[in-house]
Amino acid sequence: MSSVVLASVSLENVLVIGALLFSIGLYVSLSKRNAVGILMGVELMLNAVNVTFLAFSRYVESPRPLDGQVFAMFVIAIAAAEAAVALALAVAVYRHRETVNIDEIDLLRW
Amino acid sequence: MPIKSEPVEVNIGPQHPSTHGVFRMVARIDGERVTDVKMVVGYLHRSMEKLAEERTYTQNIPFTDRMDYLAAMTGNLGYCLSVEKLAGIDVPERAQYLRTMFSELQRVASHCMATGAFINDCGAWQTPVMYTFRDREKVLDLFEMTCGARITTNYMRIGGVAFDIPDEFLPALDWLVNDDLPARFEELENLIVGNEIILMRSRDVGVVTPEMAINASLSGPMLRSAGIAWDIRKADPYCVYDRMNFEIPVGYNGDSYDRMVIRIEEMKQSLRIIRQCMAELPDGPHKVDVPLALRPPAGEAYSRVESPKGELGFYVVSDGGPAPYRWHVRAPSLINLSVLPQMTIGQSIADAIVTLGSIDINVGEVDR
Amino acid sequence: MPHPATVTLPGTAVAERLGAALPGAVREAFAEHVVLEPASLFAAMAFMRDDPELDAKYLVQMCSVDMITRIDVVYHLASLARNHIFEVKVPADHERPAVASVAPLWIGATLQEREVYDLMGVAFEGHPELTRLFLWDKFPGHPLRKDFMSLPGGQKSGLSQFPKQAPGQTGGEFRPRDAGAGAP
Amino acid sequence: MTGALLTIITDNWWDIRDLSNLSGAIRDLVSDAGGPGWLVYVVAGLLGAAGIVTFVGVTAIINIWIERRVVGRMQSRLGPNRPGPVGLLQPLADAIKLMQKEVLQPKLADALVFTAAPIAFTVPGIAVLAVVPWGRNMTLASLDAGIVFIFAMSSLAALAVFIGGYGSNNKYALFGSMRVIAMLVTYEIPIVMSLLGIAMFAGTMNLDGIVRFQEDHWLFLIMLQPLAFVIYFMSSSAELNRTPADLAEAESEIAGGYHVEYSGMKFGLYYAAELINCVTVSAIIATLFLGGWWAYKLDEIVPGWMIYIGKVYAVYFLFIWTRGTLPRFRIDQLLAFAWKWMTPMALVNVLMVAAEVLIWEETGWSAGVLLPIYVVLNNALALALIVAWVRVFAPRFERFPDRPRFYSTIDVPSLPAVAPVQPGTQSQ
Amino acid sequence: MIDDAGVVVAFWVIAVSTVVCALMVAAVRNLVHAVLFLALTFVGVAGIYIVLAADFVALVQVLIYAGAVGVLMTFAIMLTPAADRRNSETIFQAPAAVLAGLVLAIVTFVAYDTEWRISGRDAFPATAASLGEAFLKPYVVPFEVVSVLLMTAMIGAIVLTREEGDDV
Repeated sequence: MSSVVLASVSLENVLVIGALLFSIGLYVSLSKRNAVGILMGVELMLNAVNVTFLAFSRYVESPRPLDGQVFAMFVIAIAAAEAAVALALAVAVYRHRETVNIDEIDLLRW
Repeated sequence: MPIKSEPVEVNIGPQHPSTHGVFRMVARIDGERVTDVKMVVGYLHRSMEKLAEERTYTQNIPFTDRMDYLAAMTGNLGYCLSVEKLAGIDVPERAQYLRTMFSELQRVASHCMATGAFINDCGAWQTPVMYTFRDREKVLDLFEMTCGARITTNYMRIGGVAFDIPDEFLPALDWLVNDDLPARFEELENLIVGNEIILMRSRDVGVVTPEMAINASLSGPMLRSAGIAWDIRKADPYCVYDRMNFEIPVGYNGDSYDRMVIRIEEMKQSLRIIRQCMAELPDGPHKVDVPLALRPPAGEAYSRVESPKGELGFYVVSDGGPAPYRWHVRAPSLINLSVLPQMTIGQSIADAIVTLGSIDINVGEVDR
Repeated sequence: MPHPATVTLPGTAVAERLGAALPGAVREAFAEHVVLEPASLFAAMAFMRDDPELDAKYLVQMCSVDMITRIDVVYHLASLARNHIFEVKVPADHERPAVASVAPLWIGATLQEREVYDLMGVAFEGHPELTRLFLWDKFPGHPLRKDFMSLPGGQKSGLSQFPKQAPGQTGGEFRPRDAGAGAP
Repeated sequence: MTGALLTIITDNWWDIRDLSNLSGAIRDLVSDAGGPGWLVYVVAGLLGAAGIVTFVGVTAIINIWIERRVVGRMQSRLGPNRPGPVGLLQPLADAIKLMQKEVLQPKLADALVFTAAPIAFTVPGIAVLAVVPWGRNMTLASLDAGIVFIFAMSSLAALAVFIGGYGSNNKYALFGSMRVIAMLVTYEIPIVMSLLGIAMFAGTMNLDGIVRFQEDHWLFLIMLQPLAFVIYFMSSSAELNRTPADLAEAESEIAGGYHVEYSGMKFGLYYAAELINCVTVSAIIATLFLGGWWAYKLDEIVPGWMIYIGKVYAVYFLFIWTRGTLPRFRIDQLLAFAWKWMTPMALVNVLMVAAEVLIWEETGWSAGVLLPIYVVLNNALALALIVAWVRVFAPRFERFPDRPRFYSTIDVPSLPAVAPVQPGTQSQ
Repeated sequence: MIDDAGVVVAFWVIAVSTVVCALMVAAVRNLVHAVLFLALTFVGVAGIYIVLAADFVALVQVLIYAGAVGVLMTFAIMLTPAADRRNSETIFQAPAAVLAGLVLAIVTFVAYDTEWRISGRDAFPATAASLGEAFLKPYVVPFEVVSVLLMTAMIGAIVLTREEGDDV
């Protein structure tokens, strides 16, 4: 098993995983037609950011290493609030337009 | 802009645990609210009224057991009374007392079943049903002691009762009526009627106004719960009811809770009647013999009896032949159902089930 | 104190009360029941229900009887306040029976009229939803009619297939055939 | 090698209460045998998990029997007594029957979700038991945020129920699962609030720490926090959708709830999962409120885990008791009850606890003096709160409202004739 | 540097499965399946947090993301029955993929290029207590602001989806 190369998990490895998650999230949020799909992308991106925060708090030298985790907690809280409002928006739009496909929601006024 | 949720059509029955038999209610619900109710009956239709035209008057008696199979005694009694009225037969004293006693015992058994099933619909999973069924078993054992059958008793004959009561019947009945059942009813009342959740689930559920009750020709506990003091045993006394002093319980606002409380009170009044009957039970023949192929004079007769479900009437038309020309039964369960849509529309689906349980229908009687 | 027993109003009393208000509504009056003209059925029923004297607010029961030449629709009406009951009959044609519906007057009548339509075939005009109550929609014919069994291909009914009298004997006592001692 | 093994279990075989921390003991064993470090955690984890899963499996079987016998006894009937000496083999018979039953799957149900649902429903229930202290050092994973782990696992159940309801593509199932999710989400708040009080008093969220707090201060936390116990018990019985809140599979209403389409062993898993969740909640209540494996002087004599399992079954009896007697709430009554009664009471409880802990920290009096005062204070306050709340807010229900009137003769008021209202046009 | 073999294996297993689940969210056709895979991703990410010695944050992640946001998404889908449930893409699919690839490339290059000041310390001990301290001592203002934000978000969501008829 190529354990020699991967004998240890370095900061770069975790950052790559974070970047991967972020790019998938970006792709999903940009390419999905359904509003809920876009929200999923946004959630993935936020998770990726959290992973990088915690990686830095674990690896990087700093006077207060726990700040990374505090930030991650704030990100989680805000993401939950944002998801709630966004989904409420989607439902409100659905109620007027009978659809949540963003292609069809282009009028500024209805 | 209301949330456009398309109404869902839900089938309650015919194989549904809480519809007391093969009765199907098609409810259109929007979320929890019931918006439309359609009743589908006929799964148990045996066309007894057609069959009765082919059999002699005595052969028709077993039909009356199988109509309201939870109150066979009152079914037999109603039919025998109408034929006796048609043929002008008068029944010996002892038979009349026995008939009164057994129809009151049948009322206790039927109301036990109704109360237990109603609480079960409210959700108390099986516990109160077991208690009420245990009491009902004792009454059925007494039936078995006298006429050999527990449910389809076939006990009454035209002109009296089939068998006289065995010697050990009265002591057993005395124990049941004086020592055992009053305590059981007390227990039932405390366990259930004072229960907060039952109060919450059945207050103001399935409300019937007095005017609507009369207009929809409801009868029995349904009518009395709406606040109308009407009972055939008092209004049109048959057998020896005019010699009994008892009271009829009447509710206030016609909701499921009142119906349940009335049924429990009626059971207590039935015990009172049975005690008086036992005290005044005369000796003498239990039956006047009537020719097997009785040929009543041509004509018609309508007589009615207060069965546990309501006013059970028999309209018999005779053309002088051995078999009735036309034999129609006024089924209280069917007529009490005519007001179900008015009671359930606008309420939640859970309340519709509770309302149906409180009406206490018997599908054998609805479909005949 | 004397228990009140339900008084059965004689047909004549009802007919006279009804005749005064709606002349021509009553076809004839018998001791037990009164026969109404089918045409003025709804008006008569409405009057009987709202009349303070008759006060027939409670429709006890309704059914139909097949009288071979006609089909009688029988109503039992009662007043709970006055504790009296009386019977009303309406004749209808035997082949295509049609009678005005009283469902708009009493809710209780809705299901009972559907039953009469289902089993006897009496069409009730004005009934909110006249469909079969017990049988399925495509059931051929109406079972409670006396001629139901004589449908093409229908079996003979039970008792009526035995001769009412032994051959060659008219009325009087039945004389058993001489069995001839032990003849096979 | 075997010598080392024996040191884990003390000389007298029955007394395994000295089984020190599971992974610690095994680490010595494995390190003696010269294994790599990480292997220790894997082995300890597997052993612990195996122990807990067998406990869960055995309890699920026994509970089926206990529940049916006890509820039978309450209904003055016998309960299962045919198979086995006193019906003991009945759960086995049920299990075998369920196993050999064919597992039906509706044609339009999507397979992935349909099979994932029962598993997703069972796993969180069992996972919580990993955090629970069975004996003095017998905790599989003594997370220092144990209580948050319990919340996390119970919130996963909401998603699992939805998967079940949506997967089986059945109107009743979806209806049932929507009701359950509404209930779970509503009742999560009172649960979190009530356990907050416990964490504040004990000063730690680690379940071991909480038990040690109760041991040091010589009292059960139920005495300090009666209100939290009442709230937690009621909201967890709603969370487990047991009577009086078994809305989901309210047979008399929508027959079957979210597991209506399941049959065979999948339904068996749902049925077992409900029992396991119930045992898990009982275990949590036993640990947090009734002092886990510690019972005054008793745990010197009797092994800790025996006391603990006894307490778990005592709490489990409470759940059976409510299931046996209480009728069911309607969904809107249930949710109103949660918002209008449970959450405010939980908030008041948290404020009370915060004040008391603050006084305890600031004044520095010894616990021996302060805690008895708190016990009396809390109980009195809880009682007062409940009575006041019921008196003020609960709708007016006297015990026997308006007894029916009694007439000796018929008396019918002459009422106006009412024009019959056709259905559908009624009071909308 | 985490060099304990067991943890490394654990990390790679969890990381790969999380990325696969995230890919499934993009690829799977049915929207409800997408939400379920999203929930799985959240749990996977919680696993990564544990490897990075942030156990309290992992538990909160499971509680809030997998528990609440997952259910929120399913409710949103259920409340929009008529909308199409296909997880279909818009015309920006290709440019989105290119952009995502670009971002990935840049971040990985930066990650490997800069030399981070890696500290040699070991994993944190239990973090719950110290996190609590952090929230109430240095970060008390943001903590209060977030609670206000959550309140406004809740009220906003309710106002948006409330109908006239509802009796709140």
